[in-house]
Amino acid sequence: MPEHPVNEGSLCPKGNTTLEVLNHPDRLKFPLRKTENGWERIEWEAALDLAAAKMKGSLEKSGPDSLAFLGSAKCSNEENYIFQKIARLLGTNNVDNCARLCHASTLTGLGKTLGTGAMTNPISDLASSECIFVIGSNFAENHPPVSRQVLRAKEKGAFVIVADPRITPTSWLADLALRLKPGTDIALLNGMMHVIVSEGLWDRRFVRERTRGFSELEQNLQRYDPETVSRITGIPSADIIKAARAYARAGTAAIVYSMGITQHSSGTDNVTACADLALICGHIGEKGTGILPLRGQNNVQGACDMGALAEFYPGYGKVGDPEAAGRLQTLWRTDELSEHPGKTATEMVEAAGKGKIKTLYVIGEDPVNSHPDSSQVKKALENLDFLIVQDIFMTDTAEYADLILPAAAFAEKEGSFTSTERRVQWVEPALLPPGEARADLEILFGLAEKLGLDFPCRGAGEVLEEISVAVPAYGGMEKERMKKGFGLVWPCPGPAHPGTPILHTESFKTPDGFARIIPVEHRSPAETPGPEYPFLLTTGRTVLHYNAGSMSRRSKSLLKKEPELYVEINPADARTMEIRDGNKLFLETRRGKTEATARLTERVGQGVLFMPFHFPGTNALTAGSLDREAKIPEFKVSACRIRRY
Amino acid sequence: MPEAVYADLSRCIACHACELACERENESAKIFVQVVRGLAAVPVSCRQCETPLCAAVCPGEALNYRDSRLEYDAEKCTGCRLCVLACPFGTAELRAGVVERCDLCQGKEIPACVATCPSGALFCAEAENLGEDIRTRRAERIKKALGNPEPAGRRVNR
Amino acid sequence: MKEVMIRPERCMGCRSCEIACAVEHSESKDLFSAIGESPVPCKRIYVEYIPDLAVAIPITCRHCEDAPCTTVCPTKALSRDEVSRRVIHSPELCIGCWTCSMVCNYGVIGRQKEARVAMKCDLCPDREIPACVEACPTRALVYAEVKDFSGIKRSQAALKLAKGMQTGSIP
Amino acid sequence: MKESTRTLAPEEEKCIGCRACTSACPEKLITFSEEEKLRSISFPANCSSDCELCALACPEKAISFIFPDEGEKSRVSLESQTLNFELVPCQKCGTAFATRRELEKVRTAISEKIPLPSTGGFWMELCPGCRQAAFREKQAKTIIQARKF
Repeated sequence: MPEHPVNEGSLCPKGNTTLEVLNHPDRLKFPLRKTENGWERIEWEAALDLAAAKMKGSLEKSGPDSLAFLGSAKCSNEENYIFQKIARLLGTNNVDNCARLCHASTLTGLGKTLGTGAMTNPISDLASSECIFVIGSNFAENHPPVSRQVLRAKEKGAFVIVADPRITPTSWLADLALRLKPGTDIALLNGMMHVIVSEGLWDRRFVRERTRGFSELEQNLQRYDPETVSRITGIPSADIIKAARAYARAGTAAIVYSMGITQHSSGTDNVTACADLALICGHIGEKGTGILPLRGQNNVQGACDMGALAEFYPGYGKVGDPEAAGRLQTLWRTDELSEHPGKTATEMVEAAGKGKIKTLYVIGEDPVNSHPDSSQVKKALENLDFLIVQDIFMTDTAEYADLILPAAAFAEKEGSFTSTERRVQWVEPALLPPGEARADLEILFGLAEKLGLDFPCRGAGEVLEEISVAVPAYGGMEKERMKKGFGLVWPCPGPAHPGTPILHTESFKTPDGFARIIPVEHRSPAETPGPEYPFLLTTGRTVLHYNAGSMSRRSKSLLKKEPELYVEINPADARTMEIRDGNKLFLETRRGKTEATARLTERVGQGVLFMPFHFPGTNALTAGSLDREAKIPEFKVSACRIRRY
Repeated sequence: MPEAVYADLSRCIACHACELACERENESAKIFVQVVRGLAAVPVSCRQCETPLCAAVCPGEALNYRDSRLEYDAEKCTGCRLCVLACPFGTAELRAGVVERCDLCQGKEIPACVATCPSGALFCAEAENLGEDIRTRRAERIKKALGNPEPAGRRVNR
Repeated sequence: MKEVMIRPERCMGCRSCEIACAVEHSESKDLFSAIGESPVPCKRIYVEYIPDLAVAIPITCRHCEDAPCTTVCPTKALSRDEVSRRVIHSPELCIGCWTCSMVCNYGVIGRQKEARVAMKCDLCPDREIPACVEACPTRALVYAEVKDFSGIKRSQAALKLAKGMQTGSIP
Repeated sequence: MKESTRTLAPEEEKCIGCRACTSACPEKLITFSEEEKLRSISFPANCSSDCELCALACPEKAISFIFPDEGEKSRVSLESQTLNFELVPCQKCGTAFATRRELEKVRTAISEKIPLPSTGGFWMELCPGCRQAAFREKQAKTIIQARKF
C-alpha cells in the first residue's frame, strides 16, 4: 500500500518471502504429545485437558509461583492480554515476553526520565529532522523502511551521525560515523553532553521549565572531557565535538537507538543517557525531535502495553501498587491478585533450572536460541515437569516440550498489533491456518475454560473492548475506527480522541509533569577481553534473517543467500591468526563453544568479532549478566577466543 | 517512451529486498545486488539499452528492438546463448533454453523491485528525465553554499 | 583546460544560454531555421529554477577529472580526450544504456531522442568561446581556467574589501 | 519425403560450438561435453526422424543433411562425428565461459552495429558474472570515494 504512512508500500526481504514461510510444509498442523516413542498426534480436546491438568497439578502441589508464562511479541494485543490475565488469575505474576531481551531497558530508562517507555515520535517524523543521531542501531538492515525517512531528511540537508562499533549499511548513510568500542556508549553520550554544556549550547529555557536535575548532571559531566572520552571510546575527540555541536545546534534533532544501547548490563543507564542528551538540548515534544527506540518485532510495544510483563499490569500499573491492582480486581471481578512482582523471562529460566518452576507455558518463543547461554537454558528446560510450547513451527525449544499446540500465524487470525511507533492496527485474516492449527486466542480461551477460570470465549473485537477499559491509553481504540484509516496511535483515551503521534508536547508523564535528568556513569561491561579470551564478541542481526530464525531459516530464498552461521573478523586479526575467508572457526567463551565460518571484513574493528544471532550456536556463547533494573542480558559484549578448525 | 529501472546508489542499503521481490513475482531474480568493498551496494539489472547488443547478435530474430522496447519471442529463440555473450552488463541469462532478463514486470503498474525498495533507491524512469532530480539538488546545494551561513546556535540567547 | 564556470549569484534565469546551446548544436546554427529542424536541436546546459528560493542556477557538465560517466561506459562512447582534457561523447559507440546518466553527479547527460543516444556538453569544439558563455548577458557564465577563475573571484573580494575600507563599513 | 535414414553433416569450418542444436534436437541425439578448455559436440551419424530442428536452430547454418540416394556417397561418414572447440577463460575468474568462435561471432555482429575497436569491448574477455561485478565496481567508485570512514 503506497499510501501507508510507515512503509509507503515497501517491504524488507523478510516481508517479501513471508508466503514461503507461511505455506511451509513444516508448519505444525496438529497438537502433539511427547511419548516414549516420539511425538504422538492427539485431539485438541485431549491436549487442552492435559495442559490444564498439568497446570492445576503444579498449582496445587507447589503453589501458583511454580507456573510461568512466556508470551510472544509476535502475538496480538488481545492474545497477550488474555495470556497475562490467565497467569494473574491463577495467582502468579510470572508472565513475561521477549521484550525482556530487547527493549526492557527502554521501559525502565525512558520510564524514569520521561515517564513513558515508548517511542516519542512517529517514524515519519524523522523526515523533518535537521540532525539524526543514530546510536546502537543498524536500521538499514534491521528496519529497512526507516532508511526511507532518514534519506528524505538527508535530502533536505539533515546531518546524520551514526555511532556503531561496526561499519554497517546504516553508516553508509552517515555524514559522521563514530566507531566506538562496544560497551562505551555512556562515555560517548556523556562526552557529547560535556561539550554541549561547556560550550553553552544547551536549551536553558527547556531545562528550566520542563526538567529537574540539571545541576547534578552538570557536576557529573565534568569528568567526561573529550580527551578522556576519546581514550575510553576510541573515537577522535574532534569527532565527539563535531557530533555534539551538530546535535545541539540543529533546529530539530532526533535520537534513534536500538539493541546496541539496550542489550548491555548498563542498558537502563544507556537509555537514560540518551534521554538526558535529548532533554538538555530540548529536542523533545516537537515534530522532528524525540527519542526513537526501534523495536524488533511487530508487537513488542503492544505486548508490553498489555502487561505481559513480570512487574507491570496492563497499562503499566506497577505490580504491588494497590490502586492499580484495585482497578484490575474490579474489572476482572476477583479479589486476589498476587502483590509481588513475578519472574522475568531470564529469571524464569534460572528458576526452572533450580526446580522452582514446574510448568512453563511458552507461546511463539524460542528461548533455546534467543536467550543467552543456551546450554544453561537447555538444562533448565529439561528440569521442568511440564513444558507447553505453542508455535507455528517445531522450534529448538519445542523439541524439549511435553505438549505442542499448533498456532495460526499473523495472517491467519484477527487482532490488533501495536507497532514500534505506538500505532495500533487491526489485522484481518487473509489465509486459513494449516491443518488443525488454531488462532492463539481461541487456544487460550479453550484453556481458560478447562482451568475453570470464569471468562467466556469471545472474539478479538470483544477482548479489545475489555482492553480499552483496562489500559487507559487504549480507551478510544475500537475495531471499526482502526480499520478505517491506518490504525490509531496511543495514547487515545476516548472514542473521539484522534490519537497522539507525538508525546510530551506539553508535559511529561511523570507525577509532577517534569522530566528527570539523571546523571549516569560509564561502567565497563561485565566481561572484558583478557589474555585468556582476547576477542570481544558482539552479536546482532543481518538483513536477511529474523530473530531466532525459526521462520526465516525456513525460507528457501533467504537461506540461499545467507545459509549458515558466520563470524565477522577484521582482516588484520585474521592475518596474524592465519585465518582465511571461508575457514571454519571454533569459537569459545567461558560458557560454551560453537563453530562458524570466518568472514573477513573491515566492517568490524580489530579485536572485535561479530556474529548474527539468527542461527543456533551464537547464544551458546553469550553471557547471562543482567542489567540491574531491566534484567536485560548483556548480549552485546562477551570475551571470546577463536582458533581455526 | 523507453523506461528502465535505475538506482540511486547513494540510497541503496544492500537489503536484497528487490531480489526477493523479483523472485516472488518472476520465479527467478533478474536484479542482483552485491556489496562492493563493504562500503557500497549496487543493484544491477537489464539496462534496457536503446541499441541493444543482445538483439544485434541474435541470429533467429527472437530479440527485437521495436517501438522503444526490446521484445522477446521465445518461439523463435534457439537457445544459442549469443545474446548472453554480447551483453556488456552480464544481466541476460539463459535458463532452460529461455532468455531471462528484466522485462519491467510487464502488465504491472510499477516493477516489483521498485515497489518494494525500502530505501527508495530504485526508481523506474525515462532516460530523458534521469538528470532532472540530481540537477535540482545540485542547484539547491550551490544556492545554500552561497547564502549566509546559518546562525551558530538557535538557542544560545534564550 | 578552460571550463564553463558559473557565478550563480549573477544568474537571472533568462535561459539565453539554453537557447544559444540548442542553436549552436543545430544543423543551421540559426535560431529561426533551427526551430523547424529535425532532429530537433537540444540544449546541453540546464537552468534550474528553485521555486522555494526563487532563484535560478545554470548547471552544465563539469568535465570532471575522474569522471564517473567515462568509468561506467561499457563501450567507451564517453571518454576523456587526452589533448583537450574534455569529456567527449562519440554517438556512434553509444548503446543507450543510460548508466552514465544514472551516475552523473550533476545530471547533465541528456538523451538525443531521434538517435537514441546520450548527449552532453562538448564545450563547442567549433568555437573559441562556448555559445552559452557568449550569450550570457550578465556574465554569470565564464569560460576560464580554474586558476584564472579563482583569480577573478579574489580580485572581486579585494575590491569589496577596499570599498568597505573607504566608506568605513564592512559590506 | 519419408526417408528412413539420412546423414547429419555439420560443417566444422562454420560451426561455432554454441550448442543451439543440442537443445533443439527433440530426441537429444546431439550431445555436448565440456572439459577444462575444450567443448566437444557429438553429432550422430544418422538420424531417423525427419525433422530439421537442429539445422533451423543453427545460427551459422552449419548443419545440412545428406541422403544416400543423392549420389553423394563420398561425403557420407558412417561414424558419429565430434567437433572440438577451444574455450576461452574469463580474464578475471578463469572460468571457461565461451568458445573462441562464439566470441568472434559476437564481436563481428556487434561491430556491425557500433564501431568497436578491433579488440572488442572490455567485457568480451569476462564471463557474465564478472561483467556484472566489473560494472558494479565501476558504478560504486564515486560512492565509495565519498564513504571513506
